Amino acid sequence: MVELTWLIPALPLAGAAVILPAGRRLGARAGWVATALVGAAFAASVAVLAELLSLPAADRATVVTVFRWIAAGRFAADVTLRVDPLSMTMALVVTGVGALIHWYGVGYMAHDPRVGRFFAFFNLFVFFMLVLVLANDYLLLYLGWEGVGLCSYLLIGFWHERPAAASAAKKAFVTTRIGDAALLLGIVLLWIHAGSLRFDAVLGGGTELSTAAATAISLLLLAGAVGKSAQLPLHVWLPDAMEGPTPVSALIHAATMVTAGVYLVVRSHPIFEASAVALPLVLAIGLGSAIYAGLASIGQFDVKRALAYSTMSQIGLMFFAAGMRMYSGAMLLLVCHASYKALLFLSSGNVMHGLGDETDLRRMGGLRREMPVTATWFAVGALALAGIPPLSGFFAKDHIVAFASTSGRTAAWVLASLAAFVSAVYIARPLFLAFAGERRNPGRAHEAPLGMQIPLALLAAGSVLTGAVLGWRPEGLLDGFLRPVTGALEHGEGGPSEAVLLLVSLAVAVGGVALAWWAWGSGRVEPEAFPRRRPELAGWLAHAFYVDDLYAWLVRVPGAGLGRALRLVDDRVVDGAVNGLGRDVARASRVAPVIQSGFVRSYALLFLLGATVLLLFLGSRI
Amino acid sequence: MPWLTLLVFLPLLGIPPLLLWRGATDGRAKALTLGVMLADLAVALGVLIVFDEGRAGYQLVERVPWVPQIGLSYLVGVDGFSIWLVVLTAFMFPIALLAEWDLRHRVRMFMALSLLLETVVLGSFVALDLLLFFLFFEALLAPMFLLIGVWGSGRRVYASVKFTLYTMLGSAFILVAILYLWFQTSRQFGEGSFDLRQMEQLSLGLAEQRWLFIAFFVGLAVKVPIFPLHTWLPDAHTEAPTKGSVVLAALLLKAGPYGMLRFNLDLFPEAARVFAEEIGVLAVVGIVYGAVVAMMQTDVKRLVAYSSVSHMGFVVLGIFTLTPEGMSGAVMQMLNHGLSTGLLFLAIGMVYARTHTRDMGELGGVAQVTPLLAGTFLVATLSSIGLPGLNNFVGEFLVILGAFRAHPWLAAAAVSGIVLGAIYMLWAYQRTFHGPVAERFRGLGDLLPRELAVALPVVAAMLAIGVYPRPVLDRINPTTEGVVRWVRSVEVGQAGLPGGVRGSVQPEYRPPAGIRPSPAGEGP
Amino acid sequence: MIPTPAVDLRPVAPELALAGTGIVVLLAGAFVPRIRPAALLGVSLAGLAVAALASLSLWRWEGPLTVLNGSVAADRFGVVVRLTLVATGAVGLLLGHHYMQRSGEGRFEFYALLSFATFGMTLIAVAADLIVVFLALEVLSLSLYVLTGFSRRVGSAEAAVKYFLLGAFSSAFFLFGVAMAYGATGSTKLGTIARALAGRTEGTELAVVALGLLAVGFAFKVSAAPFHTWTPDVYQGAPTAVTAFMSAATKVAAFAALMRVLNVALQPLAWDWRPVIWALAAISVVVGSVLAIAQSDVKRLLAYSSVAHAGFVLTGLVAAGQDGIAAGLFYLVAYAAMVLGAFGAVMLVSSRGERHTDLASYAGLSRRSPLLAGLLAVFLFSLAGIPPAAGFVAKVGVFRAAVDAGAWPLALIGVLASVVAAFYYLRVIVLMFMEEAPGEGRVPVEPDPTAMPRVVVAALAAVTLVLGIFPGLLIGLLQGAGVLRW
Amino acid sequence: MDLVVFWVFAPISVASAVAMLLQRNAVHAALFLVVNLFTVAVFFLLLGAPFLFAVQIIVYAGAIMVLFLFVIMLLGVDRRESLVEQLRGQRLLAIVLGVGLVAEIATAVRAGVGLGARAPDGFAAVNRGGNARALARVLFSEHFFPFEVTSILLIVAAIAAMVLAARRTAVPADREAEQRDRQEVRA
Amino acid sequence: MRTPIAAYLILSGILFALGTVGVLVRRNALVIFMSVELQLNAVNLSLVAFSRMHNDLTGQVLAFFSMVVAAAEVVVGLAIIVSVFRLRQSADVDQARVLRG
Repeated sequence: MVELTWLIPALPLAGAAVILPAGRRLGARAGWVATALVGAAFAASVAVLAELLSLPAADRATVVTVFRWIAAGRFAADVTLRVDPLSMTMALVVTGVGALIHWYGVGYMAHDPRVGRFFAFFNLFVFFMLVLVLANDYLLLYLGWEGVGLCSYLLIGFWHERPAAASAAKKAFVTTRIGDAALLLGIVLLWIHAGSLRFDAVLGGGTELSTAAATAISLLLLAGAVGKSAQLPLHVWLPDAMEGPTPVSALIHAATMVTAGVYLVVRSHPIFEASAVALPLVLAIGLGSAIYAGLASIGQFDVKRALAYSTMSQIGLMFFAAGMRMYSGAMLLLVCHASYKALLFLSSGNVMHGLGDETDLRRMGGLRREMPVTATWFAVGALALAGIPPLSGFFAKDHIVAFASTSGRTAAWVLASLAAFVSAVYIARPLFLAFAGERRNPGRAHEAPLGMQIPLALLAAGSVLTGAVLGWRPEGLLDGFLRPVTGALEHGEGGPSEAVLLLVSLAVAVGGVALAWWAWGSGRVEPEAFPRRRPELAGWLAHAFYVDDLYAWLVRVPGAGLGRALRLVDDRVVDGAVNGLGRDVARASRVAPVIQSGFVRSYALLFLLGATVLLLFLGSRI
Repeated sequence: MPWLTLLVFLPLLGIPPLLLWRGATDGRAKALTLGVMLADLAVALGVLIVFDEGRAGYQLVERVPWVPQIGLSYLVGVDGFSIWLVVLTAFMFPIALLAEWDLRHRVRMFMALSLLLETVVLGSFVALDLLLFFLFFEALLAPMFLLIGVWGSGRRVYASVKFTLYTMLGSAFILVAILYLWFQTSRQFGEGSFDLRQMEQLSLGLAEQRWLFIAFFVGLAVKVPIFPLHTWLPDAHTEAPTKGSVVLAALLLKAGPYGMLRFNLDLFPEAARVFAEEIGVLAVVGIVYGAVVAMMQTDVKRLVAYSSVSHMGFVVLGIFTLTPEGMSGAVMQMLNHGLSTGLLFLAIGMVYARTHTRDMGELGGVAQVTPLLAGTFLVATLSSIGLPGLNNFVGEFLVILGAFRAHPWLAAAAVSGIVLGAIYMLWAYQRTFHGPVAERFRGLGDLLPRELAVALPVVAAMLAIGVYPRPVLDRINPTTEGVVRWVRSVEVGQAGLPGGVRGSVQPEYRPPAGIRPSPAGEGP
Repeated sequence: MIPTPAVDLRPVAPELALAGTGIVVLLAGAFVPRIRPAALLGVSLAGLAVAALASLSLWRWEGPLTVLNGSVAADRFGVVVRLTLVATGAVGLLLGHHYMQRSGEGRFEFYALLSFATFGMTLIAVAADLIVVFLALEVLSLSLYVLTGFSRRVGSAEAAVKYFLLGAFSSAFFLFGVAMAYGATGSTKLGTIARALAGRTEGTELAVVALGLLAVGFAFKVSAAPFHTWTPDVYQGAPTAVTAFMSAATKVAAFAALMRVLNVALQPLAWDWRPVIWALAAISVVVGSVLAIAQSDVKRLLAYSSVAHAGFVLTGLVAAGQDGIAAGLFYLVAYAAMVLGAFGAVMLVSSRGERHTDLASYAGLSRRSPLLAGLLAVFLFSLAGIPPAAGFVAKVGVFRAAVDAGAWPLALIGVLASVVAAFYYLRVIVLMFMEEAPGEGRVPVEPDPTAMPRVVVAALAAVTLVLGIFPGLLIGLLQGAGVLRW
Repeated sequence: MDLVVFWVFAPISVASAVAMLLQRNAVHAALFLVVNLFTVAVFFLLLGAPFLFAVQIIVYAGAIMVLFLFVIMLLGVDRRESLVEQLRGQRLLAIVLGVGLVAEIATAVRAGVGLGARAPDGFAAVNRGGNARALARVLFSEHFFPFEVTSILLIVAAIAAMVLAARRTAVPADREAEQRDRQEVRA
Repeated sequence: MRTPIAAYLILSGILFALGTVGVLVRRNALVIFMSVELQLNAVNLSLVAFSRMHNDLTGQVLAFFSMVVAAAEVVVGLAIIVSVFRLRQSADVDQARVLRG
């Protein structure tokens, strides 16, 4: 079965290839085709996993070469797929969650005239995501990496007649492109130093990288990861990306693509570890992003934007974990997050579906009555995220925070706890604002159809169970599975006892939810009370500390200024010189009427002048 | 079988009937021209099949003394550098013709000029005699001048004259350099010759090499174009008819870097190494500069034109990395830029045919009514911004790889072009196709079958190269490696030891018996 | 008493044929009542054909290098130049015949004068004695003065008087040069002069002055700057057909004589004359190219371009010897074809007399007369040096010769100037193909029943292209002809 | 003797040439030219060319100058020509360049011939049998071909006179065409 | 005592230069033409002087030809001047400025 690994990405690719041209004829059936193919890919992944599990842990890494891709000079890159625990974990998440979201999308997108195209792009996305995670080669990974970016672009801008969507799509692509460019450089640099881009060659310990090289490479890879995963400072595209259809936000901008950065860091951890500064930087970025995005999320009234910031915050925690070399912890959070964040997005999709595409929390409230099922799903997801035991988020987050405490980084631990607390607050807030209290905007609301609830139910189950099943303990099932790739967890010494940690963790989660309840849930306080009371702070939060605005200013003012200046230079100076030269020659020709005055005697004079000078010249040579 | 002669001159056969056949209606003239071009494409594919991919040297060489008195011969051949350009030319010409199928204005003359242009472009890619190359290179001017000037738009006259004069100005230096080289062959071998393979054997002093290198480089740089010699390009591209733009962008711009590969490296290896870094800097400046200026454009065609400045910067950068990776990448990039920018111009032509504007301020929302056209444009855009899986990526990546090996900082700076490329190209796409559709564009029709026939082959080629570039690279690589070895093998001060290093690199060629290399010490 | 010299007239048979033709035409015109011009044309062409055959027969001349007491050279150079001149003369006759018929200025003297002019030109090309050079120069000049003033227009007369006064002025200089050469060497025979000067290191002062004065005289005839000033006025004022003939033939003939004088008689002074030719070439190409830009009359424009082309031929001459001669000859042949064609096309556009020679009349010509516009475009592209027309190969040839002689800066100047020159050629093409005449100013091309001039111009276009694509056809011949021996 | 004659006639020669230039009246100028031609004829005699002496006086000073005078009268251009120079710098430059030309020639002569060099003896041998006969011997043997060429030259001159001077006055229709041409040329 | 040849030559040069100056400064076409005749005449002088110097008659022959040429030139020149005069009623060359630029 391992030899047939290529089937896993090939199936959704086939879906895209079929649906794209035939989309119009297929109509709504396109969604079923797409879902079936992703489902089949999931099945194939499971089959491969099964075979993988049958092998001894040390042999659980197989490389399948499909064909030679690029070769020139000493450089060669193949299309090779890697089957190992890490790639299979990702593949399962992608296909599994992907299949469910596809399924959901069948209902959600049913009435869109371009549903065929939607599913074609969606399938294409899954294909690229699978290429990304299954690649055994950085260049192929880059292909997937860019491919998912493309699909993200296409899907964010799916409703491209809306200028906001079109702009958001472009912004997402361009912002991540900055990271991608760095990633590409990192890959090139890696090849220069390691002579290969194959994971088995580069990461297997066969090649020694100098510390400097490793630092440079890992920083460049990190830049790529930061862009893709919307971490500080390249995060600005993610909130805007919510312009896309909600399934897109769920699949691409919550469950899978944005976690590719985490995957990259985990995958490349030998390189990061070879550098002294890379991992601490990963840690710092992760922690900073987690807190920053958490605070920003609290300021959002658009439910999807709030969720987007929360995604960023959660991924920050994953980076944080990876930065502490707790790769399995990061992966656990990734897996759990995939399911509960997808659940959250899709249930908010239900809300939008029911309210006629309403996303403003201020115009919701009390929805638990009209859409109780959805409210349940949202609550499950939110509580899972907030870290309420025994939902999955609790385990994933708790392990990470606890790990921080034992690794001797007390400050990091405190900050991580703060991040956890903030996340409890920000996720409970939309829950309460949307579902608790009274309707603030009277109007029809209806529950989503059954077809859209079943995937949610499955995701909810996942949100409840994954944590406990895969990561009951830090060295849980997932950690054990991943150990051939990530190595064993190295706990630090000291730190508070487990019980204390548990308590703190619980307190943080519950406290956060409680705070949110106090602030927004009880119905006593209006959503806008806080902005009214502390307009400045609310403004900072709502605008995510004005980072986006700063960037926009930088692009608009000095950037565009430079552009205008260069354009002017091009027109006036560079081209001006050319035209000026032409003009000067033409101007020189204006002496013609002076020389050629029509006076025959002038002609004779010129003649004599020429003759005399000529004779003088010759005379001077005698 | 004289493959290359057939290839080059087949299009000319179509001209007499076009001009003389009284019954040639516009439709028949178009059909005839298309037929001839397709036949030529078949020949080009034949050349591709006959081409031995493993060999580095010139293949399918044909040599007929032409003006033996001055050593001018009809000498043609292909190697890894030219084979794909030849195929690209034969491929793009019928496609560009199809794109102009609606032409109603002086059709027969247009068709005749197109065929002439095809011959001339093909000729300049296969010529191995410097004067023959120059002849073809200059002969481009007349048909191109008329194509832009007669069938162009807006400031077509200004653009056509500027294009012609600018190019002539550049090639002026090349001509003098070629003549100087001839002079050296006549000195050193006792018999003047324009044969590239003999000129390789010249022993030239470093100072001489430098001046000649500069002369060639300046002339070719105009054609590329390299900043700051690029300003003819936006005008010419913008005002040219679609066919003209496609031929310009896809093919004519390639003559510049092709000439650098063929002549600057081959003839002046030492000078090439001396100048490599400076040229790299120039190329990178061009990459960034072109991109930034492109961003500021409102005319979508002009924007694409500036993007060419940026992209061709990559090509030049790749060449002067003097690494096999960079050079192969550059050759790839030449081919790819031809496809992707060609497709962009084709798509813009289709947009223009419908909306009669290229101003992005007026355009917008067209994707809703013409999704296929938007898709075509998008594929071209994505290729142009170097999305892996599409053709451009392969070349760009290899160039960056090579550049990193040679000058890491240049590579880093060049990569910024990738980011900027995404910005302006996507912005152009957005402003053209996204957003609410204007009322007057609501009734636009999507691609016609003919237009699909234009777009699909190019898209297919782009995908094919992006996913499986090996057939292309395998034919390029031996040649690049040969040239890189040649350029590197020459130590400073022993440039062009007569018959020496190049001979060992490319053992297929031996100087004719009559020509005796002069002793090394005799060189100037 | 006076010994009758042994005379072998075969080497001057072409000249005799031409002179005879002129006389026959003259007699026929004077004494045959109401003779049809076409008959005169026929007679003249027949005479030219005889002259051509006679010169061809000299290709295999085995006799002495110079005949008639060293007056005339019998070499292949002469054969080639004569053939070119005779062909030019034939085209001139055909165009002129048409021109005169259309403008109503036809007179039988025209055919005679053209024959005599051709006689002078072929003679100057083979003259091996400065006396003969001078006399032939006068024959061709006097014929051309008259032909220039042949029309009854003010412009024609003014051109004639300017041409005459300046021409006489310059022939005085030329004659002074002959005198100095004689003074320096005691002979006027080119070979003798060369032998007298060979190996001499001092006492060449008079010869150098002679060189200067002769160069001035020739520079005037070939219209090299700064001795070109008559050219624009005369080319514009003369009847277009005459301009066509004059611009091509004078240049060929005068350059042929210049080549002979420089490379035979003054060959020992090559060190002195090469910089002179260098400077004349540089000034000519620059002046001709730059000044033409401001012109608004197509004949004037072509006149300035002829100055530039004189510079290009001189560029080839900088390379002394066979190489430069062959390159220069090729240039001259190509130039003759393209300039005859260009003026021929201009004449056809005028359709009658001297109308529509301003550039504005050419706007939209490709609409009104695609054939003429296309032909003119071929000539203009050729003049601009764009392949595959002959002008390109010709330019490459002279530049190659110059570079070979170490004069690469001159070649560079030439190449750059030709870029400037391209601008105004392109301007005409732009007008013809890319612009439409404003509604009222649209000048119709008058229907012209005779196809003959069109055929002639088309044939010249064909020559231009064939020479451009297969220059080897001619170059071999020219290299055989490039050896000037004495 | 020789020397004296030369120094007497040389100033006359130069003076007559200068006087010719300064005459406003074309007839007077022509007469001064005749004087100059005479002086040159004298030099011919001094230099052993009596035949040319005769030709000079008969043909040149006689026939040619008479033709000149005839035309001057015919055209009635014996009116006084304004000697005011319109072209700025023309006269100054003309004189400077003229002086320069003389200087150049003089320099060349000094270097090439030598200022003091006298004519060699033995010219009598060259003129054996009389100058005219000797000249004829050279003319009709060595230079017979150029001599024949001059006949063509004279024919051309005759044609010129026929074409240009004997031209009938332009007919009215042609006048119109001329007007048009004139305008076109101006435009 | 013979006059040095150089004296004749320099005299010839002076006359030639005077003729040249005449061409440049006079406006009457006929006088200009006379100045050209003066030039030719000056050249004849030097030809005869050279002839004497070389003891060779070629110079005289050449001078003879020169006179023939001068005669022919005069015929043509006067004919041209006459024809111009008929058109314009003036022999002032400064007025012949239709053609210029």
